[in-house]
Amino acid sequence: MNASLLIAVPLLTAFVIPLIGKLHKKIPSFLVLLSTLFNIIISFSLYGQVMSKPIVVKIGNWTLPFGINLYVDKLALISLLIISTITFLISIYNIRNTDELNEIKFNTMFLLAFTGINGIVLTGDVFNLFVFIEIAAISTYVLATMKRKDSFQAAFKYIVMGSIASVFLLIAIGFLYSSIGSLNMGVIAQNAVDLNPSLLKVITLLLLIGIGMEAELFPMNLWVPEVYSKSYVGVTALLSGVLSVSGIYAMIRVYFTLFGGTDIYLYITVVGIVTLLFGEFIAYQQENIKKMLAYSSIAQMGLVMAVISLNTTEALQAGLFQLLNHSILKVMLFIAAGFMSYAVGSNKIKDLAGLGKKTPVAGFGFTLAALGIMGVPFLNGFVSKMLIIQTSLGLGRYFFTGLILLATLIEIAYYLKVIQTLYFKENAIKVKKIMPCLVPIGVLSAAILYIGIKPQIIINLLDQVGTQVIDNSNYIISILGGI
Amino acid sequence: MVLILGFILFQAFAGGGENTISIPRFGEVDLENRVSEHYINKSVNSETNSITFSQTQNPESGSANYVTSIIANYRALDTLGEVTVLFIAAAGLAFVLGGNQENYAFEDDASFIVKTGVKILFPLMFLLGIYIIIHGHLTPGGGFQGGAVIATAVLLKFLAYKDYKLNHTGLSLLESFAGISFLIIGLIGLLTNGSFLTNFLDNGTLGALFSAGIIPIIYILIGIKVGAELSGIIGNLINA
Amino acid sequence: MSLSQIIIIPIILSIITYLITKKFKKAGSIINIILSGYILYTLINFYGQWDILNQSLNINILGGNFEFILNNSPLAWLLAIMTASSIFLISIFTVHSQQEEKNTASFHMFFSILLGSILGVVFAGDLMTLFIFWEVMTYSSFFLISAGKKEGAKKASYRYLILSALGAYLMLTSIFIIYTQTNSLEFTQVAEYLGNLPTLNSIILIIMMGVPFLIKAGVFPFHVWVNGAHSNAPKEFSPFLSGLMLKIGTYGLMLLLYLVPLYNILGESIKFRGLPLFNYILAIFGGITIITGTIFAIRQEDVKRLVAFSSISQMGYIVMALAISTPLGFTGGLLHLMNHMIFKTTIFLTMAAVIYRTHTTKMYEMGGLIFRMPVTFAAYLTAIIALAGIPPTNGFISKWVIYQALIQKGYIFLSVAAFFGSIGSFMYVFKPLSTVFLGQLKPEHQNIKEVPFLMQIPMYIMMALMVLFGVLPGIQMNIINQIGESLNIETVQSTLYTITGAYGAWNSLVIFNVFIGGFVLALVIFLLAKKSKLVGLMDTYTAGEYMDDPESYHYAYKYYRPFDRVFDAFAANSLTKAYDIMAGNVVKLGRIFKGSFVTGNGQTYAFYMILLMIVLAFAGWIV
Amino acid sequence: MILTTIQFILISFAAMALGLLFIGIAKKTVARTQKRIGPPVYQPYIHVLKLFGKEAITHGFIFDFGAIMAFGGMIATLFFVPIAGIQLYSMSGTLLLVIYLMAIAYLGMAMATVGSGNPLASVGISRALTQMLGYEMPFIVVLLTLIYRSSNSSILGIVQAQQGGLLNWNLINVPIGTVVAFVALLGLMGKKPFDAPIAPSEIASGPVVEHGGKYLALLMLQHAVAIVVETALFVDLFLGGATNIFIFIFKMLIVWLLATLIGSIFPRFKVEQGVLFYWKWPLLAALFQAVIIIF
Amino acid sequence: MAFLNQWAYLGGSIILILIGLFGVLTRKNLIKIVVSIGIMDTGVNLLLVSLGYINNGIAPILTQTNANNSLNFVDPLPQALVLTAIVIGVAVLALALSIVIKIYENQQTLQIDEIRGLKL
Repeated sequence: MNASLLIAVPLLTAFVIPLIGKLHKKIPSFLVLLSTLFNIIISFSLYGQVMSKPIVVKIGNWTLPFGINLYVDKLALISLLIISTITFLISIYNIRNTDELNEIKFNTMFLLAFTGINGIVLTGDVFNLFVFIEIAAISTYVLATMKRKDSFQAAFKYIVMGSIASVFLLIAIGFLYSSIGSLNMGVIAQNAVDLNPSLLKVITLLLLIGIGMEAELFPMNLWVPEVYSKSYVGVTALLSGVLSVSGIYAMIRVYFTLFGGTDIYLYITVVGIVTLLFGEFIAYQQENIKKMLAYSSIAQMGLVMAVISLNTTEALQAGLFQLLNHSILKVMLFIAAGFMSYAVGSNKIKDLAGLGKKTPVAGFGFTLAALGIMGVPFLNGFVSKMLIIQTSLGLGRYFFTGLILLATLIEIAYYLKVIQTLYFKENAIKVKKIMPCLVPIGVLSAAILYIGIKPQIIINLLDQVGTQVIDNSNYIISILGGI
Repeated sequence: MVLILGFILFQAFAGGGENTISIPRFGEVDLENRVSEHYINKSVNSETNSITFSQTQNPESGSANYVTSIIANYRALDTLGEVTVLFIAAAGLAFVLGGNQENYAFEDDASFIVKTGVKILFPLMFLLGIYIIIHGHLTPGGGFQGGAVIATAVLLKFLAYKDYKLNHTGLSLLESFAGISFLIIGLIGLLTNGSFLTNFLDNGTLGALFSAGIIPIIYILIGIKVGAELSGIIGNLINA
Repeated sequence: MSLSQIIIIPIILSIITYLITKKFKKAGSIINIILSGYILYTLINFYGQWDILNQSLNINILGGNFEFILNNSPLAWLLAIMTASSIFLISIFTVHSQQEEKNTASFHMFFSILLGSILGVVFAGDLMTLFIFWEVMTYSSFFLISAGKKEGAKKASYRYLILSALGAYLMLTSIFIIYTQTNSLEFTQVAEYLGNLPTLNSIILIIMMGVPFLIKAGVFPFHVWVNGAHSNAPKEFSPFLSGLMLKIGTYGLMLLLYLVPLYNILGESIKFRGLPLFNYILAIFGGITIITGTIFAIRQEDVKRLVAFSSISQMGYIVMALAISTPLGFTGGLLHLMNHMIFKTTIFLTMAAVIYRTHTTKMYEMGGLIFRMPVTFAAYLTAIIALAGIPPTNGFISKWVIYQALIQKGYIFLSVAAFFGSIGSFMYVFKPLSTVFLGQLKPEHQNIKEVPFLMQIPMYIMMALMVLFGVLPGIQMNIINQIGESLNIETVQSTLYTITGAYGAWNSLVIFNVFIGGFVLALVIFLLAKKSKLVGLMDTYTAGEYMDDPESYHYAYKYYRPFDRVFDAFAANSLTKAYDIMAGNVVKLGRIFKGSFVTGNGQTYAFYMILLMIVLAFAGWIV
Repeated sequence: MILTTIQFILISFAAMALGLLFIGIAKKTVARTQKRIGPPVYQPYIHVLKLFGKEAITHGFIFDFGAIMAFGGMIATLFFVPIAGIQLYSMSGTLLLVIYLMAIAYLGMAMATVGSGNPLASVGISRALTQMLGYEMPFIVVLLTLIYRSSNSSILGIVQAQQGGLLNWNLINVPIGTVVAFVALLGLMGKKPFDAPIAPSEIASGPVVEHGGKYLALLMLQHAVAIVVETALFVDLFLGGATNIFIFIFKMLIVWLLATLIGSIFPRFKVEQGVLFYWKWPLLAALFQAVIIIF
Repeated sequence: MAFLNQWAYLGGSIILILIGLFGVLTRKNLIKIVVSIGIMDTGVNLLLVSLGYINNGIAPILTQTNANNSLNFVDPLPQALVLTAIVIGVAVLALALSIVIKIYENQQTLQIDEIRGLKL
């Protein structure tokens, strides 16, 4: 199958929805479901091919590096799989729970955001990357306002920051083009080493700001808590579990592929660690569960970036594993939490008391995911934590490790509070009767346990990914042919 | 603060030592080491050869307007994305403003002169827009510009009549239709030449109206889409 | 069954237990009884097959270069037996006592997980296995503790888990530091590696590894979680928590002290009276633990808190004895470890029985229960005699050996601490005896009955064990000597009923005879005298006053007020405060972050974006 | 076997007799110091016999059990304290044992009294235990010092270590320890100023408030034996014991009289005062002594 | 003059960006913030175009008059990019404006510091 379908089909569906969406109330949701499913299938069909050598898809059949190309290597494939699977699950959740929203508009936007995210992962062209980032961003701007009421203020902040970021991104792209004379990532990667250092630094910083927006790095992530807490659960899950994945992917592409030879990783390490501590410390004293989760996911992003920026194969492996776990666990947490807070009609943690018994499925899901994040053995979080610590200690980064462990300790602290509230406290808030969101939670729990007990496959896969990503000559060669 | 930032940005232009690539001085760009040279010579896939207006047969991406050839053909995916963005904007705007009570339209109609002027101007501008769209591959302009002109014409209507309404459902159907057909063209390219958004039609003579393969079609679609979306946006902003 | 099976089966079975128990309340207890009984049986078959029984359990984890390595050593076997047996007894106890509980199902599930994980911990053949099962154990016990009814349960378990996690991470760090050097985590290789390191580094590594064990054992700086957890845990879990969980901590300590022979590693470091300073400090910590535990235990009004603090002080003995790491110290520590498990489990069980009937843990709300619950009383009496270290029960023997060890080396402070603890134990064990079982019976307890027979069975067994080991300590000495051999420590010579200490030998048979003799003599004299007539408890000397309500006539509240007055200042500022302050600082820091960055103003956010770029740019020029 | 039993019984009765005699002597002495005539020396025997004759009341089985346990435990203790070198049961390492065996007696007494359900008794017991924690600390430190010194934890061994003249007595070699031990002995025997537990005027002589008839008799006998045990212990440990029974008893008597006299002239400590007193000077002194001996 | 000639466009465009940024950071009126964003976009577009300029080059369109590819055309690619960029900018602006309208409806003011949820 052709990788370009991964963009074309969701887009087509998105255009179709307004046409036939009026026919029946649930059609839009099901269309979303179908197209995401389709994406999963395509991605899997690409698997064997990618494992042998990266796929390069020329758009418009122009010889590279003149036309735009899509590029699917192992990293991209993994990200695609994560993205489409998670989105699929979220959309399953949406089928039942979007009643208070405008179905057609919501699903269109949802799907467009999905398209944009896929594009971010797929594209092999800097300006095209910018375009897709904008698609994702703008559609999420709209999604952020889905809950009406207060969400507008949050969305406005998001827009302001986002447009500044995109301006920076554009400047960087302009500089790149005018200095190197091409927009193709391969060519840029080839010549980036020879860039005049001050220019290189400016460009990398601009890109850090521009893409850090998506990757939720501090302080570009200050919009996150408000948007997350004010917007609809499905959207939050999408932002936290999927958009962030693409953000990290873009970061990796830019900093490992484009500027692979250069030495700019210290920036990201520092930013990542700051993000981590920032997130954990604030999350520790949140009473609003959604905000808590938001800050926690900020922290996770920081952790991932910090680990990845250690710039070794193992580091990439560990970081990506953490990313995978993060997207699984966070989505589960957001779905469960959103479900419960919808059931009691409040976001306050103390109002969720005793829900572990009243809404067993959601309670179980939340607990399992929280335990996973805490790193309980035989759950997936444990493995990635092991890998991270092993890597950072192996590189002799003792202080770094200490900070990470401190952060994890705080994390454990505040998740425990919630779990205790869920199971061992009581209060008299009456619970709405709603159908439990069984499927997503079931699938995700299965994933958590499976990865936790048999992480073998994933670890090997990520190992290959790491080796492939770590030197960008692979990329250059596969784009421009042997040099 | 901002000035410091500016200082940093200017660092980018600091000429580096030799054998380091840096931004060329203004106006001294050398197309030799840029991809656009190939666009100009239309020698991306084929060999470099001299191209002359209205003589060269079937050049690659046969539009006389290089920008158009780039937008609608070499980098069609960008354009697709761009159209999508616009679509999102229109739909999103309609959604965001949806269901608000206040009406920002004027209290009463404009003066007689304006109305008459609009009566005359509207069709002309509409026509001009269509012209720009259709000649996108020959003359400056194209789908976006033409669409914008059309939207302006619609805006004139709004200026003139206080209770002028657009048929938003129709517009959105139009948008969707245009978008879908754009994609379908791309997919046809995928099916015929095995690559998304391929120019699968004959390019004809450089400079002829009916030439340049799918470029005019795409541009017309874009024109429709942009016109519909922009006017939709205007309509929504004025009175949703 | 193989080693790996007895570890995995309970963990797998737990889910089934949960589901079934949701339906039938009693099922969980029965399943656990059968399971632990069968495991007990299997373990008994493992006796003697040391080091033959090495297995590895291939749950691939941590990048395939890891597998669980399990190994059967006498020490592990002993602790496994203790675990299985106490779970067996407690499960028998729960058949009735869990009836009116709400979350019985989860209780049994986690109990069975706990069984598996503890077996995993003790049979672990390398650090990673140890660590993983350690974590499982921590979390499952966390859930068990916080299932307690009281409000304090949440806070207690919270504190417990945070401390444990802290320890776990220290351990993890050291594990990986070691792992990156030696690509194996087998105890022997680790010991070898640590031996070759410079002393300081190895000490640091060992401390990092040891902290979690100290935390679990509730030793001095980390004892803050113990009382809360024990007193607030479900009444059936407290016995296990105190009887075994604490011992698992000491098991880890033993690994460090003997299997990774700290003694050799620190051979050339600073010594205090022939003992490496490190060990001595550890022993000092043990001493402090004893004293603190005792003083706080005497103060308590809540019976479970009281026993919890007494557990703390008893753990102090064990750690102290082990830290001295002479043959006598080792033996004494292990003996006390076993005995403490026995009598502390009994005490908590009896208390659980009392709570089961009276539904209160405040001592001044009970009284005179001896006439209503005689069996419970008898069990409690035996247990406290053992705890206070009075012959002819097992408690005295272990203490005697520990004293021998102390005197032999002449550690004055430690001895003072030890004796303070043992004499203080008279005070605090007598308090429940007199206020719960003796004294005036409360009107509302007029018509309560003895606990059902199933709940008495464990008490009977425990009583029998206490007297048996009191008379024939050789049974325990046998396995202890095997452990000593396996850890190549020279063993203390002993027969079935004698133990030879440093100065003088112990002969429990003689003592038993004499004791019986004296008792018989007294009995004879008593019986020869004139028969006495029975009167009620209210019919006593009141200096001419008329007393009609038992409430005001029961001396229970603030039993040792004069003594407590001495230590009020000491008790006022306990270590717990310090930990709470630490937690508070985290919140403060969070507030600072939030206040300075999350202003809610979009422009400020944008400002920070620009700021970041500028800062990084200048950092780039500077660096 | 039979022989052993007979010896057992004889020794115990001898000890009771001796103890009662000591009590009588003490009463006489105190009376004399207070310018009274005082009861005849044989008064305690009469008391005991009379009490056995009287009818008593009981408060349930724990009341009986406690009394028996108290007496039996004290008898058992007796057999591990060599009196004039006579020790029926040969066993090393008895010193620590004795301390704990005495505890049995006290525990029994405590149970009996608290079992009576009289708050005064409970108060007495709580005081007694509190005070116990007071005096045992210095006492035991001294004992440890002795054990460490004569590297033998059996009383006989310590006695043998002191044979051969006055200069080998621990009285000379461990002077501070001796003094401390004596002060501790006062508390051990419940003499003033450490008799808060049985303060007759405050709590109606606390523990024994409910006891009458044979119970009181048993407790008196227990007290008598306890006196013998404690004084004998002191003699053994510090005054070098004796081979001759009479010399031994003489030494015991001296110790006993000394204690009595001191007791008869001091007012009573409050409980925590007593405890703090013990932990202040005696404990420090004992530790000091121990440091001297060990290093 | 040469200096001006060289820096007018690049410098000017960057200064334009900075002005927009300054506006975004300091203005208290939502509409003004949106306008400043617009200014930033314009600046960037100008920058891009000017990066593609060639001295006395001609517009990249083949016509009857200049009908050969060997002529000195300016770089067409940046112009294409700018076209895209403009459209995206327009989209964002429109969206931002609509949100501002909604905020105004809910709060009846445009001043940031009077709006709950924008300034805490």
